[in-house]
Amino acid sequence: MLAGGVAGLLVAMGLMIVRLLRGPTAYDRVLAVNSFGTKTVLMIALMGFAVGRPDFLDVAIVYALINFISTIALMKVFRLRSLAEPLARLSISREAPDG
Amino acid sequence: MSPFAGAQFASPEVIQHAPALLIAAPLTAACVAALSPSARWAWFASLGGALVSLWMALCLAAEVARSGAVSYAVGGFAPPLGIELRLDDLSVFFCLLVSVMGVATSIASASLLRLELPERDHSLMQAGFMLAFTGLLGLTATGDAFNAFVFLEVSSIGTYALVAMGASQDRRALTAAFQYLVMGTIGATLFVIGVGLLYAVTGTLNMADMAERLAASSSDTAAIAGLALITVGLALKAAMFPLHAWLPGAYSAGPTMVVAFLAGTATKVSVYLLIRFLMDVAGGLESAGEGLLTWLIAPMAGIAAIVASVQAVFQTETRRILAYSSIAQIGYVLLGVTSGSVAGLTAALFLLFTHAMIKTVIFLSLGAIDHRGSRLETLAGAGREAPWTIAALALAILGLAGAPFTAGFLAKWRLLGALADDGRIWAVVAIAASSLTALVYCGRILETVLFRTRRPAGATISEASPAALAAIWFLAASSVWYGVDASALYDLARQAAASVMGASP
Amino acid sequence: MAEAIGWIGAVLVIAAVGLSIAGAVGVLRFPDVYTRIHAASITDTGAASLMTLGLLLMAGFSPAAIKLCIVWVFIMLTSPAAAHALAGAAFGSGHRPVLADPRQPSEDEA
Amino acid sequence: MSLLLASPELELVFSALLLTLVAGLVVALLAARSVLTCILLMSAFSLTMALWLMTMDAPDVAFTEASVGAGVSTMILLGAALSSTDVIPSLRPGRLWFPAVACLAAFIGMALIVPDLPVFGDPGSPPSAYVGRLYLEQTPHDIGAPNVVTAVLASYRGFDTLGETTVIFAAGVGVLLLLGGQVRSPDAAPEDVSLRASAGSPVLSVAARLLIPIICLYAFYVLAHGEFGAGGGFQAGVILAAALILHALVFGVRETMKALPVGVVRACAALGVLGYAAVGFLAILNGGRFLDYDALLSPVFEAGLPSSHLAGGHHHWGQRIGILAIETGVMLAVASTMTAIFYAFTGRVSRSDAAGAS
Amino acid sequence: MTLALVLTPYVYGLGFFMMAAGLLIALTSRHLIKRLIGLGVFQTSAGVFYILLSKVSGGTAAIRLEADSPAAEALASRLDAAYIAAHGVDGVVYSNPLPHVLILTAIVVGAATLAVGLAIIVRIRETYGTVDFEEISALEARALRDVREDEA
Repeated sequence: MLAGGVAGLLVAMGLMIVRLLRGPTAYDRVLAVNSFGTKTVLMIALMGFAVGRPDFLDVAIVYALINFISTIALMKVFRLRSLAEPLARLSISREAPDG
Repeated sequence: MSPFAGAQFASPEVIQHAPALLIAAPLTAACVAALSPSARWAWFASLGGALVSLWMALCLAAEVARSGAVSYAVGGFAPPLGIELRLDDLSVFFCLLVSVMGVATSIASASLLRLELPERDHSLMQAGFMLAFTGLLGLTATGDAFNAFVFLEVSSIGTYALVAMGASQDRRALTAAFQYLVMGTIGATLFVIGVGLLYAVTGTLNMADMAERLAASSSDTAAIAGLALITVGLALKAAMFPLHAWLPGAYSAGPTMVVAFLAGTATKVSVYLLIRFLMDVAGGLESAGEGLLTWLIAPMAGIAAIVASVQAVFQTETRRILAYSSIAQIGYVLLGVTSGSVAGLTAALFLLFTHAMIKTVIFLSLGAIDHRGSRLETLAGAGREAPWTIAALALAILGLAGAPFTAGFLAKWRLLGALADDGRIWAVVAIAASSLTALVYCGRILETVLFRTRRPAGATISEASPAALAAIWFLAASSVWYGVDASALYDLARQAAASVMGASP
Repeated sequence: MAEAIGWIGAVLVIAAVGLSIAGAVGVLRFPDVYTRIHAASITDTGAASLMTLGLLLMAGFSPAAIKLCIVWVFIMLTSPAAAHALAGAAFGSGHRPVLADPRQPSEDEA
Repeated sequence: MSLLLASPELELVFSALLLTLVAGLVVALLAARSVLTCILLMSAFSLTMALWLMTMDAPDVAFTEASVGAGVSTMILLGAALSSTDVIPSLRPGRLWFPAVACLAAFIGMALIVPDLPVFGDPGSPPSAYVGRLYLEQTPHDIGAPNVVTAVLASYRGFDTLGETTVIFAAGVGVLLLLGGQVRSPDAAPEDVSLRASAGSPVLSVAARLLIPIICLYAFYVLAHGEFGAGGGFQAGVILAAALILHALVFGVRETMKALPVGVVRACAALGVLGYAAVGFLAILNGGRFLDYDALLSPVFEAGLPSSHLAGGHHHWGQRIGILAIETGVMLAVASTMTAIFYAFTGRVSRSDAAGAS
Repeated sequence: MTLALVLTPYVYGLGFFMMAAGLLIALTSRHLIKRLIGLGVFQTSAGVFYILLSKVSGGTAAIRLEADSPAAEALASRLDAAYIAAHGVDGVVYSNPLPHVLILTAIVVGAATLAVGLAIIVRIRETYGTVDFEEISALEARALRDVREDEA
């Protein structure tokens, strides 16, 4: 039963990779990796129970954090072309249009 | 009888922990060097680390001479559970080689760094140098296959960045360092996959345990594949002939201190690992060990001796000539190793040690006389401005060419003798031809340095600093001494060869 | 009784996986970035909530249950924030959402 | 409950499926034409590899692969990719021919030895039946820590881990040598080229301000929990570094450098490795071998401590304290080295970008 | 057991394929960063090979469980008693922990190599202005030719 769930999540992750490869704009790719990461977190939680070792959830917590941090870094790279400057002043204005 | 028999260098408690202190001392020195605010303190730390490890190496040499192989279970757990530091005659031979070259380089390092790099980088350069030194010492001492991979990486990751720091003098250091990184990492990863295959067959990582279980193991193909991968990986690290492309660039563009230390030790320790795995660990698998040695390494070593020497003749930059000569010398050593006789291996180890001394003297003196420009012409008539340094350089170049009354001559003479006795005439011919071409480029260097006068403008040359001179002359004098009376070093080499060859009759 | 709770948990988990697959299909089929971000983040947080509830029923009172709640809190905190930042960045760099305007072809065909 | 469990065969099938997904990502990587797509694929590759490691019963390795692979490696890859061109020029087919044949020959050569390798999941294979089993049986008596992987990592093969921490420290020294020149002190940090910022969106800074303390606390939990569940010094160090990187990403590298200047970070890296070696030296001074944690506490002191319930009352306090001490040293070394590397990349790139932009 | 016999060549084959692919990218890619990524894949595939050796069918993670805990009983229920007696420790079958320890080291070594390699690439980009391998070798060849010309 849980194994069926794990197989379903695997399919969803495969679809995310298709979006990652096909994504026309860079933000589609960042979205694909972010969603891929969140689905991985769910997969870990589900697999922990399917394998009978529920104490694997520590790994799931780390996934959620790393996924968030790498999504912000990827987005900064595409948007501001630099990792160093503060994001708090993310500009909504329309200068610097780029892919 | 080893020259260290009966020598006593430290109290029994210290000797008991010598294997661990041998590696922990330079590691601590590296951390202290990184923490030290000024370049001077970093130099003192690296000098202290190098001297302590030389002291420990001497203690271990005495201990091994007295009571055979020393085994030290780190963490208090005996193998196969814990990691074992195992030093027999062969390991102690290479331990001494690495620590002697380390002390010499460390003594000369302060002035060499001052000539080439800004003040703020000195403490990190000393830390990187000490980490590479720790890695190489760890490689010679460890008795655990995976631990050897870890120390291989410790020694090489530090050196990639150190070689790249030569960019302040010559921008090609960056591309050379990148090539060195890619090739070195592929070599180390092939080595770890080979160890994985041996682990799959034997189930253990301790080399002595692995040797026993290999002898009894049924599945040979995986073990032979593992040994083959280890051989290719270490051949990449030792710059054996077809896989040597990274060495000339790294040796010609890196900072002098790093290149002098690398030329003396890095490729030599890889040769040690090759001997350890193919003769000691693969002892059981007669076919595999012998097969790889005779059909893979020997022909490549023969080609290396000739082709590398010929390429050295056509180079215009001083350090590139010496880099190709190093590749040829590795070819000679491997011809001796694969000769299959104790005399051959002894001559190879003797040649290895003398070559390490000679190359370190040459690179240290080239760097210490503070000449800008890498081309040979910029050294014309350096003998007048820096008589003492150039005298040592001349002595070493003579040794490199194998002129009589130098250790180089004695080493080649005995190697040719051993190979002739084993009936390997093609190897004798290869070495002889290669030595003749060596006369050509050594003669060219000597002629430029001593007799020629016209030098392109702006190539100023100054005498080396006292500390650098002391280190250079210590090594040059000992290389001459071993030319005259080679008994001490030769006995040490014979003990080392006997301990390995004895293991597999 | 415990068996029944276990089964309800399993059903919730299967529902969560179904929602996740629906979201994935949505991300593939939708015309432009903003609708895809919408599809992805809604279904991710929804599937996470359903999955956590289902597994909680199966885990009962154990350290694993506490960890499950921590995972749920983190996903609730990070996923919407990341989606918001992504949409802001996409908008800031000049991507216009595809409004229901027949004249403007959807991004995929352009 | 057992009805829902996956059968052992199903687990093997799942791990094979996930490995296929990983291999698929490698094929996509072969064909990728833009560096940023490569980095994204590398991030997905690390995540899927970590998932595969979970199905192979290796939670500690999955932990490290996810945090190091998907976390820190992606950061520094992005830092370097920012300064270089994005398009990957394709190789003229003429030059691709020889390496491709060589790699194919290597693949076929390796495939030939597969029949000689132990069967997948075979409990009687030499590795699993010999030393692996010894570790599982000896750990309660020698060390008493439930997590056998941490026991082997920190105590049985503690020398390997010392070498590993030295490798990370060597990488930190190398990167600081190559790129560290300019980021000497906070005021020398790159002046921020900020766009004409209208009302910036506070969502991310609020989320970050909420998350960073939790992540730091979680890092210390992973450090302390290393003996009982998945976790340990490396993972904790990387998570701590990830928290600092998050702070740098959201509030700017200059703010983080004010909190943790490069000099302090570099000193902490050296102190971490020194701490690890100091535990080894302390063991020697107490009469044991290098890194022998049983010798850390004098027997009189240890007798007074309560006995640990798990290992049948046998006193393991020397091992426990030794493992915790070296894991703290490893965490300090790894966290500060990763932070120093992140400073070196971001501090450097924005300067050349600024130079490029003006 | 037939499942294991089918899976064994397939799984090892995937591991060796990743090694060959990683090596191919590391040796042939013209973009220096992609070379390093190929190198990273090659190092990770060495880890895949080790972990493939460690898996014991029906085994669980090497974190010792109390023999009577509910998790241990649930795990034991799906295996027959003889298998557990032969290959289990205190009533629970575990996978081999040693390769996990080794691969923790290999992953950290891979990250360290990547960091140093990327630092060198940033410096190369600043001195040569490009990260394309063939452009760099062309630049160096031309520099060598200039030196020879002004010497003649």
